[in-house]
Amino acid sequence: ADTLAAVKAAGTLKVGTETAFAPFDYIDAGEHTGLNVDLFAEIGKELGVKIEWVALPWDGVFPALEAGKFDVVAGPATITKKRLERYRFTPPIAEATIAILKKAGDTTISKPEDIAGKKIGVGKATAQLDQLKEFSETLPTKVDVREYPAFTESYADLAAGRIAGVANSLPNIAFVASQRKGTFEVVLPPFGKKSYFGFIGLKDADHAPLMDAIDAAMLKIKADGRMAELQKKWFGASFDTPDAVKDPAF
Amino acid sequence: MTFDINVIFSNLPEILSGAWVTIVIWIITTPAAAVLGFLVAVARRFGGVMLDKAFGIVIAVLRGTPFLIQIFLVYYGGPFVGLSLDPIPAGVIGLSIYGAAYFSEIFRSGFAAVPKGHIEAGICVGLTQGQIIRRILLPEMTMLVLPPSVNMTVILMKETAVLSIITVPELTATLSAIGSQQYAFVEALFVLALFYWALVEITGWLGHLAETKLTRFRFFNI
Amino acid sequence: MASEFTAAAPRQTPPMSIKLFELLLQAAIYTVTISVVSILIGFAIAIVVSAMLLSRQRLLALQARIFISFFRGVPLLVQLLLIYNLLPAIGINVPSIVAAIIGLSLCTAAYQAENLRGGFSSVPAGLVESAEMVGMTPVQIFRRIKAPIALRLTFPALVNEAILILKASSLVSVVGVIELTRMAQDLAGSTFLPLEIFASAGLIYLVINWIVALAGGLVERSLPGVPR
Amino acid sequence: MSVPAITVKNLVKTFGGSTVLHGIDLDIVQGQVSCVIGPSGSGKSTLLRCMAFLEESTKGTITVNGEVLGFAENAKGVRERVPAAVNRQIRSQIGMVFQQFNLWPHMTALGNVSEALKTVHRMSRRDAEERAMAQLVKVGLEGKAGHYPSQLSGGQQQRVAIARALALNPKIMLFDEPTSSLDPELTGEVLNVMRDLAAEGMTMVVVSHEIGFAATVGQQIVFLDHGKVLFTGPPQDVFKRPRNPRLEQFLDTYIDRGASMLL
Amino acid sequence: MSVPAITVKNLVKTFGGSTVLHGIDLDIVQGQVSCVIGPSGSGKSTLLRCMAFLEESTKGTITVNGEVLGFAENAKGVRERVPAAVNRQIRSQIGMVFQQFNLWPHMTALGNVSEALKTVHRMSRRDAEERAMAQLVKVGLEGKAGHYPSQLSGGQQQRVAIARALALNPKIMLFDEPTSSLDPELTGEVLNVMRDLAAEGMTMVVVSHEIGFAATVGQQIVFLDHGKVLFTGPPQDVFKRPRNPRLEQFLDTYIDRGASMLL
Ligand SMILES: Nc1ncnc2c1ncn2[C@@H]1O[C@H](COP(=O)(O)OP(=O)(O)OP(=O)(O)O)[C@@H](O)[C@H]1O
Ligand SMILES: Nc1ncnc2c1ncn2[C@@H]1O[C@H](COP(=O)(O)OP(=O)(O)OP(=O)(O)O)[C@@H](O)[C@H]1O
Ligand SMILES: [Mg+2]
Ligand SMILES: [Mg+2]
Repeated sequence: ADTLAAVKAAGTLKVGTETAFAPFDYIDAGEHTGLNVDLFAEIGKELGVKIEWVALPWDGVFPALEAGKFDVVAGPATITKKRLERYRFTPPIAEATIAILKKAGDTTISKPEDIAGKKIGVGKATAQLDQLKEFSETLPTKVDVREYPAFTESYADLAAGRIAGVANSLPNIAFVASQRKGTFEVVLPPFGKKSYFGFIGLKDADHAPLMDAIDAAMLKIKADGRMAELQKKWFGASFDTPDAVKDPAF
Repeated sequence: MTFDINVIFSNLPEILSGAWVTIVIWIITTPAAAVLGFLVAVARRFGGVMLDKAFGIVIAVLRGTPFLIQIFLVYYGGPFVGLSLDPIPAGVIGLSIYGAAYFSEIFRSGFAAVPKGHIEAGICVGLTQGQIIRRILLPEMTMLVLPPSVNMTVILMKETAVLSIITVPELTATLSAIGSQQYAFVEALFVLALFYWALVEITGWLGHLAETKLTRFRFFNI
Repeated sequence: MASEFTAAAPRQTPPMSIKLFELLLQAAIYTVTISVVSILIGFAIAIVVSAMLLSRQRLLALQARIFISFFRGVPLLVQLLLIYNLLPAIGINVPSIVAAIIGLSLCTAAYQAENLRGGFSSVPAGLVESAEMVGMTPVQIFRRIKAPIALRLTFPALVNEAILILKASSLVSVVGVIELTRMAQDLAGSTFLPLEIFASAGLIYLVINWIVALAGGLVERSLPGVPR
Repeated sequence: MSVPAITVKNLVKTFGGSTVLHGIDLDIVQGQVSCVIGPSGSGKSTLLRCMAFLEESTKGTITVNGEVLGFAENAKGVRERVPAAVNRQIRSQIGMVFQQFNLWPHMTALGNVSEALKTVHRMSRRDAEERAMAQLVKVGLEGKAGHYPSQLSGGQQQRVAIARALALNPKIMLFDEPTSSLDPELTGEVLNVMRDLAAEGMTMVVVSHEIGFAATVGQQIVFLDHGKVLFTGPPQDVFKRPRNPRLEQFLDTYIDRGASMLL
Repeated sequence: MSVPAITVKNLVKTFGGSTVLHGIDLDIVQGQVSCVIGPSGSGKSTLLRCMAFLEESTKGTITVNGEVLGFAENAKGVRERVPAAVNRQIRSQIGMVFQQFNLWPHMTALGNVSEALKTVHRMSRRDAEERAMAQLVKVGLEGKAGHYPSQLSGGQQQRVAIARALALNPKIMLFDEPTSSLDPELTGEVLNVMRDLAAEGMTMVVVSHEIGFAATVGQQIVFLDHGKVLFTGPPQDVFKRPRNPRLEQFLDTYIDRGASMLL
């Protein structure tokens, strides 16, 4: 059946997400907040429906999406070739280009190239891992890449001193650094090929009208400057993102 | 629902290596935990009140907190106090100690179930404490202790998944990586379920075999 | 653009410690409720399943074996996902918390049934015979003779399992219940203070489980002595 | 000799290859005390356990007050299991005191005796305990009602077991060495209790090593050896005119010892 | 009367408030058979168990061949635990047959008897089993060596328990009703075994309800009642001139029954 019709009829769009992905989606002092919340509020206005959030751990999100527990996944996730094979992505909401987080006051790293030969943590099976590896190839001595089940652990190990830095998308680590000022610092500029974050939906025919409608709403939000405003609010800067990513760099 | 069996075949080498790590850790950990737990149970039963109380507290802490949190604190907090272990040794040691806490309780119940008179008979013919434990307590409590021990073995196997948090490349970590790289979560979970189920079945079957072999006698009175 | 990032995102520093701990405690209420209910339901199921396991009727025993094979063999995470995502597909829509309780109860029942089986097999045959001779029905024998003795014999293992389930309840976040562990992960993901937060969560688990273990010890000591 | 309370017909019992009872034929007369004597391992306990269907016989039938217990057997020797409910009904008329007592370790002496009154006879807790207490008084254990079996001496345990069986007022009692752990005084008392019961018409089968006891209380003596009945008859016949050489030999040591008492 | 093998001095034993032994004083003479008689619950088993330090006494001392077992007590009554190794060493001279047998259910009859020979005396499996078998033959159980306790009759279990204790050649034997489950024939045989042992100089303490048995085999009779020793002396004194009214009463029923045997 047509999901868009169903959503309109019910008057609610159900959005699945994981609430441990600051600054996109997280729990701040007990409140569910982040860019996702604000952005979907706008999308809901455009579609004329209310937003209902379903928070699950990332493991549970996709089985539940497939089972129809909700209509779209907020995430967001870096748009990659492999992922596009299975799921459909919305227009980008932010740049996902990678940068380095280091321990505050670490003078041995002042630019991305300084990580050559050092131990750098990164999330296992993430798009950032591929980007880091590619960058490592361009350096005189390779980076000692350490993979973590989640970025949270890599930050912990950075604080513990097992590694010299963490490579992650700039919006994420900028937020980390701002939250733990004395502990972490961001090394600028970002490096590697440009990549983007998008929301995720199902590819099948039933969901096509809904996803098309969401895409249209997001492009409208982007066009009238609301998107840039939100990006400023949550990242401190706005990005220049394409309207669609059909052929990602990774 | 999207279900693409090819995801599994195209990633077979990683899956197999993950499975191998899981099995190796599990096979080292379980006997270590059982033996350690047994020694603790012996110390508590025969080592006087102080030892009993002290171990009681240690066990309460080990049982009382999730293994995930224990290993997270030890591995990521350890370096702050000068304890820096590699992932696999940290995992094996941590999981063995964690399992030992549970095993010790299982053995404690076993010790308590053996009629006092049987131990007294052993004392009277001059068996030492060690001999009484080995020759009387252990065999007599087998029927009672085996099923929960098999349970515990199964639980430890599943707890190995937690070690992914300290970057041990075991099966769950491998599969969830495949899941999130290619967004093939359903397939990954399917393989995971199948693998653990098969291992548990084998364990259960071995447990039954041991039971029939070791408990041919019958309790004729208490 | 780049230089702006370091100064970016001036989120108000959360009113840390107290507020965070409060959130953890609130989540812990879910952990306790779901676990306690599941342990009780699971135990009731386990008694039936263990009786089936030891039944002389092959079919009953086989059914019990299959039950255990599935609910002990398949990871709890997968069981929960199946209950949460597949039951609606066949027309049964269960709220998150019910799915969580169903999953945990069935899983713990499988383990407890095995524990109890060991206990039931260790009840001396003569005690059952003397019960038969005073005319008790099989149900009465089970309730009055076998169960109390088996319970006494297996008690520490049962407490073990109860504590394990309390902790395994962290998995129910996969069906959308924000319990203690999930809350800790969420908070760690926003404050980037994982050590502190996980330590606090660990402490809460410890206190809960300590209470369980203490209560278990009290009950154990109050059970009339079985071994001579 | 009148109606048989229990009829044992061609009873055979084998334990994995070795035959313990070789075709026992026996009538236990209503209202009489029958004593089963015989050497250790001759099959006395097994016979008693078969009579209560605690042991599945290999061949033969047991009839209790005209009803077949355990397995019915037709003329061709084809056996058929009697429904469990019927067995339970028949068994409810039989009480048994076990050689190993088999007291329930998680109940006090009073609990052991009152349990069946509560659960089987559906008596109120109060009534059940009152009746149980009366039984305990009879066996001299009023002071030990609150003790668990593990806190009782051997003889006290045995008396609880006797009280537990008698509390139910069964029509038939099977005693397996009911006085093995009792001192002479108590043995005398138990004997008195049994005499009273006999006078009230209770049918009793008593396995005993104490030949004196058997002779005094029994109206029928059954001598079992190697799983065969070598002699049945009234006590006078056993002691006055022993005709079976094996029985004579068995009793010899006893008479020796009886004599030695007078030294 | 010569050297005492066991000296019991002012032995008191309480179980959670109730006193079971009220200051027992007793000498067990080397090479003699001492029989402990007394009503059920009088504390016979408890006394025996204290002698083997299976039960911790509340007060008083037990001395075995001159060495203090369990707790030493100085003049002021301050008690001090004897080192475990010393206790074990003393205990190795003592063998015990339990009232409830306490056979190990997971070992066959042969296993039960040979176990200590193998593990304690470090005999080879072959030698141990040979010696164990010889003991089993002595108690007439050569045919049951491979049976587990649950497959043995009561009397057979009791004999395995006797064989298990005797296989170790202890200097002192404590028997708790060693013939309670035995028929007269076997009782006679066990009696013979004990006579032989006595002739070889073994010290024995036997708790028995069978007064005839006690009188025949015992050189010293100890009458226990309510946790007190009311009489000690040679059997002739007990039976010929009973002076203690309680003892007289106790024996009365026995003599009644002995007479009844001749009916
Ligand atoms: N653990 C215990 N707790 C409380 N009372 C006990 C305990 N063990 C024994 N008793 C009591 O101590 C007394 C003496 O017991 P003991 O077993 O020594 O008697 P006994 O002389 O051997 O009797 P019997 O001839 O019946 O075996 C009994 O009244 C018994 O109830
Ligand atoms: N489960 C069993 N398996 C094998 N043999 C058994 C089993 N139970 C009993 N027997 C054997 O059957 C025989 C008869 O045993 P039973 O207990 O009937 O003897 P009993 O006449 O009561 O002897 P006692 O006077 O010593 O109690 C014994 O030789 C015993 O070894
Ligand atoms: Mg018998
Ligand atoms: Mg006694």
